[in-house]
Amino acid sequence: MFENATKQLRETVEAALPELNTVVGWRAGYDPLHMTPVFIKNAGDLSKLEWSPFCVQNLSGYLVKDPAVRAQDPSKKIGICVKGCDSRSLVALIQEKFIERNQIHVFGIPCRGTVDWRRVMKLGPLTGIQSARVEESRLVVEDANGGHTFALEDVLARKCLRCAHPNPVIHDVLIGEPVTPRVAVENSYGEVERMEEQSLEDRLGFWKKELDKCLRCYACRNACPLCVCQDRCIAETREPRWLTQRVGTSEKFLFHFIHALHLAGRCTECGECERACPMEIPVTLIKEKLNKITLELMSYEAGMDPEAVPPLLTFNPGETGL
Amino acid sequence: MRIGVFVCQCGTNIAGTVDTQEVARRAGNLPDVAYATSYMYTCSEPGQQEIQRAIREKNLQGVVVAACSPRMHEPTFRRAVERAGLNRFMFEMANIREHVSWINNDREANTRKAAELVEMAVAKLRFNQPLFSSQISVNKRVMVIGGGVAGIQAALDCSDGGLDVVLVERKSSIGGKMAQLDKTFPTVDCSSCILGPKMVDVVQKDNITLHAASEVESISGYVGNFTVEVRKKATYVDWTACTGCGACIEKCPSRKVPDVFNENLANARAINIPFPQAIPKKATINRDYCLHFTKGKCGTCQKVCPTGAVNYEMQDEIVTEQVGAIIVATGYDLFDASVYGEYGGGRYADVISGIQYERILSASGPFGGHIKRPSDGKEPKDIVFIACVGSRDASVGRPYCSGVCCMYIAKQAILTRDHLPDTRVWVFYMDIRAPGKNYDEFVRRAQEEYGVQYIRGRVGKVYPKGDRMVVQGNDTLLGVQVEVEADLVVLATGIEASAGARELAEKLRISYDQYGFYMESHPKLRPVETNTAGVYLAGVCQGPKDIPSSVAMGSAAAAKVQALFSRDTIETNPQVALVNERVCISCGKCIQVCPFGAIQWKELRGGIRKAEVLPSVCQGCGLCNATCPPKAIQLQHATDNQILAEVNALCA
Amino acid sequence: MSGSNSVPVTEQGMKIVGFLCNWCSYGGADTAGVCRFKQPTDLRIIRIPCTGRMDPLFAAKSLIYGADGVLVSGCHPRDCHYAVGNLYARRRLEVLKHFLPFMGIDPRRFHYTWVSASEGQLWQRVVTDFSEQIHQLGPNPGIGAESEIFEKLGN
Amino acid sequence: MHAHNPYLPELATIQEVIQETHNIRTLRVTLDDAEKMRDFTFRPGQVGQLSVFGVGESTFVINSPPTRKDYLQFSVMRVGEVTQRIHQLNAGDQIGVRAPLGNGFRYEDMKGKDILFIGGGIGMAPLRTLLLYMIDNRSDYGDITVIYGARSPKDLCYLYEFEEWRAGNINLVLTVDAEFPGWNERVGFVPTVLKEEAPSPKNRLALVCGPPIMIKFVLFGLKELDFEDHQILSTLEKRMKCGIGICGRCNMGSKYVCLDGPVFSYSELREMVPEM
Amino acid sequence: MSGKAFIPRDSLGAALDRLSKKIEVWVPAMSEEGRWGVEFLPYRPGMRPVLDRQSTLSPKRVVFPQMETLLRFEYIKDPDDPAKVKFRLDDGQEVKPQFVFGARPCDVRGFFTFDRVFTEGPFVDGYYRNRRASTLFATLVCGEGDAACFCSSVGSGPADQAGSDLWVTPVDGGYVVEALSERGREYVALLGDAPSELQEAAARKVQEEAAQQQVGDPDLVKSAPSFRGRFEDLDYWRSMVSQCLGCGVCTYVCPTCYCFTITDEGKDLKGERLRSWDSCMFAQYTSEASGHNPRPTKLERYRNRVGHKFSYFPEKYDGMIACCGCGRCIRSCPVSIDIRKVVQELKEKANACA
Repeated sequence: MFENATKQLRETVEAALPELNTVVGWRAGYDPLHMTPVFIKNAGDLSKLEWSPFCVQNLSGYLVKDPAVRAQDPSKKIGICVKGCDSRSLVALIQEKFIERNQIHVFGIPCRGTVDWRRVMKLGPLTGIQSARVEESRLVVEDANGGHTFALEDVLARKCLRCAHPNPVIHDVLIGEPVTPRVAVENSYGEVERMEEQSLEDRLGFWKKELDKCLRCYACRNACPLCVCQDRCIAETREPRWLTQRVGTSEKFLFHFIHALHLAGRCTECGECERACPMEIPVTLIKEKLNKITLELMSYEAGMDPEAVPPLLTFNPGETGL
Repeated sequence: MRIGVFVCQCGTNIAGTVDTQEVARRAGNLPDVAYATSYMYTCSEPGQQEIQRAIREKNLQGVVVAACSPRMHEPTFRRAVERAGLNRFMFEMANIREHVSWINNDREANTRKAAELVEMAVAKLRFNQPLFSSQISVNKRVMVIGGGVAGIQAALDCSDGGLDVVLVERKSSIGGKMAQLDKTFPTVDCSSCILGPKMVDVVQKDNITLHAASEVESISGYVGNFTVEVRKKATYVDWTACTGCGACIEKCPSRKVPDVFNENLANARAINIPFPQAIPKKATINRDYCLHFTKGKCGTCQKVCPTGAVNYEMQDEIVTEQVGAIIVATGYDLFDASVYGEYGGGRYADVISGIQYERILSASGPFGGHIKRPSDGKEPKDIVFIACVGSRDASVGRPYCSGVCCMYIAKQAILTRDHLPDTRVWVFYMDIRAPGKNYDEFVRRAQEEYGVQYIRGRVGKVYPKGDRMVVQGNDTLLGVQVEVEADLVVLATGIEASAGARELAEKLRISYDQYGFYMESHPKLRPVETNTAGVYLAGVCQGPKDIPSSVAMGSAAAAKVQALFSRDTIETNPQVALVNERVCISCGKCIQVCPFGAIQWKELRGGIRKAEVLPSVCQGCGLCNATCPPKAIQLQHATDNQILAEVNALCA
Repeated sequence: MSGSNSVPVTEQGMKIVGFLCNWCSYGGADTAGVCRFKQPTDLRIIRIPCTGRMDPLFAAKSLIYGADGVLVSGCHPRDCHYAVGNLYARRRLEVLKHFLPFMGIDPRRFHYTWVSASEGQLWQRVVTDFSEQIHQLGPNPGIGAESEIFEKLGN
Repeated sequence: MHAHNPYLPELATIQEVIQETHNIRTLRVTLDDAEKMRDFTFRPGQVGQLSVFGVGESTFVINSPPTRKDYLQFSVMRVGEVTQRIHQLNAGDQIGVRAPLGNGFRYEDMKGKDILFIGGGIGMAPLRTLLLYMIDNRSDYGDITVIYGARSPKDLCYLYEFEEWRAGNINLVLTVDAEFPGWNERVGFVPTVLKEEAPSPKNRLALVCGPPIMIKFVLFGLKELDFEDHQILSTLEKRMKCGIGICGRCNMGSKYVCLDGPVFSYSELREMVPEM
Repeated sequence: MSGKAFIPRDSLGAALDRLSKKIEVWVPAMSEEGRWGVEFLPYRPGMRPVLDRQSTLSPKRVVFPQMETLLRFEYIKDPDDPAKVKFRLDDGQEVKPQFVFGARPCDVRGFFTFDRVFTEGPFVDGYYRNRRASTLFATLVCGEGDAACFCSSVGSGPADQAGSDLWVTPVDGGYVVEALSERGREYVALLGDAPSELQEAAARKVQEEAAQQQVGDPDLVKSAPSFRGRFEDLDYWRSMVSQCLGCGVCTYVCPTCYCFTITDEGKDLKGERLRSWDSCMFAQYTSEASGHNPRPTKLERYRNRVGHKFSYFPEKYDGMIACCGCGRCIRSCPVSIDIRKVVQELKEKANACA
């Protein structure tokens, strides 16, 4: 079912390509379960472009992170393919003036969910994967031992199972029909709520165990489209020196506090931090909690309105609820 | 670094409950501490000399004094270490008196706490850097915003001191509220007689530039170097040509224009000079009523003007003024009495406000100084004054006392009895506030000499009965209900912040209180300064006050400006934010949050821009520092590393 | 405090870090001192120019590294020496307060409040109440300095 | 492990601190272990890692010559955290030293040759070592010309030694970027002064050290004067940690500046990957 | 002692229990139930080793921990004069014997890169050398290669015994263990009884099959010499690594990446000098105090990483490649960058240009 979508994406991009300098999209990766970002510069590259539930990466970061994708020809725009969640990162970046809306051309793709390859492998076992495709609500993988079928619900990424915004919030062109959201935002924090029901000690134990695995490889940070400090991140600097090189749980806690609090009121829950983590630490959950807080305290949802001011960069003198 | 620690005994103030010897001993065990001692009175002259001797003999590079609050003696010790050759920022204080010895008697716990506070101070000091002030040049022109009596006084004082002054007035004439007054308390001298000469002085001074009918559009820059854009509103009369002859006014066919100066008790013309003593005495067209503008068919004034000054095509003009300091004297507005529906203000013609009565009393007022009531022009036989209308009443959001009403009621009552000795006067009041020189005597005169009836109590209701008004209230002293029939009711409306005060405050980046009055730097010790360097306050814009206080404040603000301008340069406070351009990610969040507009973009080569702090504007709050994600902007002397050092000294 | 002191924490009192703005609350604490209003001895005050300077991470760092409590105090809203610093701080600190328990840190160990320079008595109450609360909670169990794997390697 | 642990610094004591310029200080240190101090041998151009315990280590060239063994000298420019702390140290304070590290100049091969030193700013430090060594063995070398430049006279190091250098039969050419009251030497950028001096490349080695921009133009100048690549030597600077060719960061291709350098000939540099 | 043992599958736990009483044992185990990833963890009774897939993290940290203390320092103050301070340094290291059970040939091969750098001079890193010398490897004959594996491309293979002390061959019903070194031999008997001939034969068959396997394109190594020619071809590097996020996953999971940093941590009068993993993919790694960075962006950094592994290292160490073909960098990369492709296309592009 995604052959058609890919075809439509290629055609749409092709039509817009003369006006664009580069289009950031996805192409096949090293095996059928993996896609990798691709930067389409001319029509000859179009055949690489793909769309499928394996297109997991949020590409918006490439527009702002050094060396950022920029139009060499100022009269042209940068094209970018986004899923619903990805588009919210774009909105946040526009809001913070890292991107100008009129300098990008957004190919929006309504999305029914992306596949978490680790969940597939866990259900496996799979060896020598030859093909993988999503058919309706099933994932079909062929490997050396033949075909395997998985229920899509069992292999979707965690963030997709609680997706409230499957349709791009901003787009210049929409590829495919809008999708009905799985849940409303208010109801998308089930996992956070389950954590909240635990005792303080259990939560501490949970995070100590999880965060202790952190390698501080900074994949979560670098994969985050809104972690705009990049090489200047205070997790690594000595001026100022927030963290040491100690491999201690406290250090890891503080690193994730820094990461999360810098995203408070900004995170769009694209889940890239969690997906990038080689140790499978549920780091997006931390930001989900912060988003739940800003939603409850300030009725703010990040990445929805390009004109809005992130809640921690402003104040309301009269607010007494706080 | 070689650090010296001096633990003050403060006589027994500290040593009484803290083992200062032990604190000093433990300090000696801290890294970089090369000298530690305890001293009887460190702030005394010999104490300071001891510090200076140690700096020289022990070759100290930083000093910690553990003593009283830094809010008390930090400047003292900074000067002391500076005299011994250290930079004054290579100094830290640990507060072991107010925060330790005075709040608990447990000697052991206190000693431990003091030692830890010293450890924190030492830890911070290890990250201190010498900081240096820089000099910025001062443009010795001053702008006064508001041409009421406070602004006029400030302008004249500055002018007398030889400064160039730019006076900006929103209305077409200066004079402010005082110009509308008939007489002033407690001397009962003629308001325009004492104010008029000052107004005339303003135009006669060569070094005062007056922009009337003008408003401040925008303000940028910082102390010593402000750039102010002033919007000169279109008056449709070329004031350089207008002689103020009044020919146009006489001939203007639009005659039903509310006379604002007379508080709408009379009519004016669409082209008008607000009052005979107006400065500048120039005509202004009111577009809302001028037939040329409303109907597009009159041109009388243009025809009759002997100097051809009328120009219907006139546009607003923006004038840019460069000044080094700004005095804000924007005055006040009066409370809208109609908020109290039960008093009937605004509903009944014979229920009027104090300022309206002031115009009625005035010889140049709508009735030529004859006391008549607005409804039918009859002389009132009974007049009731109601005090505290929009003052001392939290239910209308005005819990404060307006300070002048008791006095102007007394004045108006006295004047009433002077004009109409047979007229009876009642005053409903809550308390009499008359704390000024000769004020209480004045109120007593009203009561005792002039027979004014003071009734202590709130008025519940005012309603018409025939052609008179009935005032129903309590006499709380007698504990009885009172009803007074009156021909005229005067509501002593209180003072409120000027409309537009908040908007101007945002432009000036000064703060205001919940009522919109501007905030002074310190309510006792810095009453005319604001927290924005180079911006001063005068008059009622800061809070209710009477004429002498306003005038005094105008002079005080002028004196502050003179002091500021007495030097060619200003020394900046080095405890400001500083951007490390290599780390700045150009996100602009610091610019977004800075309450003072002290951060701006700096364009570098290649279209790159970085945040840049204007050290003379920065007030050192550190909000930018807390906001900056990569911590590229650091508040000097309270950097992340310095605060972290203190935190780490405690928890790590 | 490590090194010089070897008495167990409980006997030494609690480690409470205070972040006080220079203009209001530090002054308030001074006023309380001048008035000799008796207070517990657990609090160690760090003077900051304004609560606007207060990066919530300072509080987070303190608690993660074993502070038993963190108390932030500034000027009352609308009374900020810098006009609005505390209004930003209010949002940031409130978010932190809600966030801490999610990570397993007791939110009762963190408190922020507003005390003016004249409110010595209020300050006394704030310090007394908060210190009492921390004593009731006992020492902060903390996060633990080293990971298990690291310990295995014999460092 | 003590005996051979290359990460373990020797403790040394600062004997003297000289404030050279507003941001450069020279430390003269002696190793606390008298025997090690006596046996300490090194080559001009070799470096040492100075430790401020609790802050870290940083690399500096040993700029006293092996012929003068009363102390080891390091000139330290204040640029980062470690150098900031080193600047706070005083005579009598202890410091850690790991030295000698790196390759140094092959002065044996320079015997009988004319030498041209070209130094800019703090870049004079590594050259000073070799210069003093040559002064101490003056008869082994031919003409020695030193072109030393700085932004202003206040930025020149070793002012107090210039007389000694000149007395050692050194042709010392001093220059500053712009006119300065009381300055009687040359004015102009180092590459310009080089052009004016125009030393002959015949049987001569040029040793260049200074800021990258100066090196770049000096190289052009030397090529114009027909110096060949192998006649030009320079020292490289990279961020270093271990100083012993293990931690990985100071590589240019397969060469490690800490181990294979810091001294490289221009012909060697051209062979290396261009990653300055 | 036959030097061989058979561990029945259901007795693996018991065998490891016996082993762990004598020596610290590390096994690949699930860090969290229900997840995919596996890492080497200190064995505790009851722990279930996961031997059916490659570990996310290689056993690198067993020998080269993410952080270790190089030395401890202390400021000794003169009690009579706080200005007088002396230092005390201590570089003592305590190393316990360790046994890694369930490594794979690629994991073990990774240490060969370390050995060249850390132990072959001119300076010898005693911390590494001591730990290396006291660590044994019981290595699995590898049968579960996936699309990211390429051990054959770097001269190794699923049955590469180099560097292992014991050889563990999974057969029906259990594991045949065989000593490859003298120190390995000491532990064989502890693990189980001698295998039957049938079991030995089965093991031989598995080993032979594994040895036949070609995992990855053998041309990879031959592409490496083209590196220098492509060094300044920035378009090439851009086209290959524009999608790189600049994180350090690839280097942290890599069994051969050995780069580290040294930092001092102190409190009061005591402190430590620490050595901890660093990554050439981080900007701070080469960033100088002046702010200058010779490798300012991910392009230069990724290029250096490829160069180091496939060009600089072989140039310095007799043609040896600093890559063990484990494929972890590909598998863990959040954007699935494939280093094989980057290296292979060096040559293709170079040829195309020539």
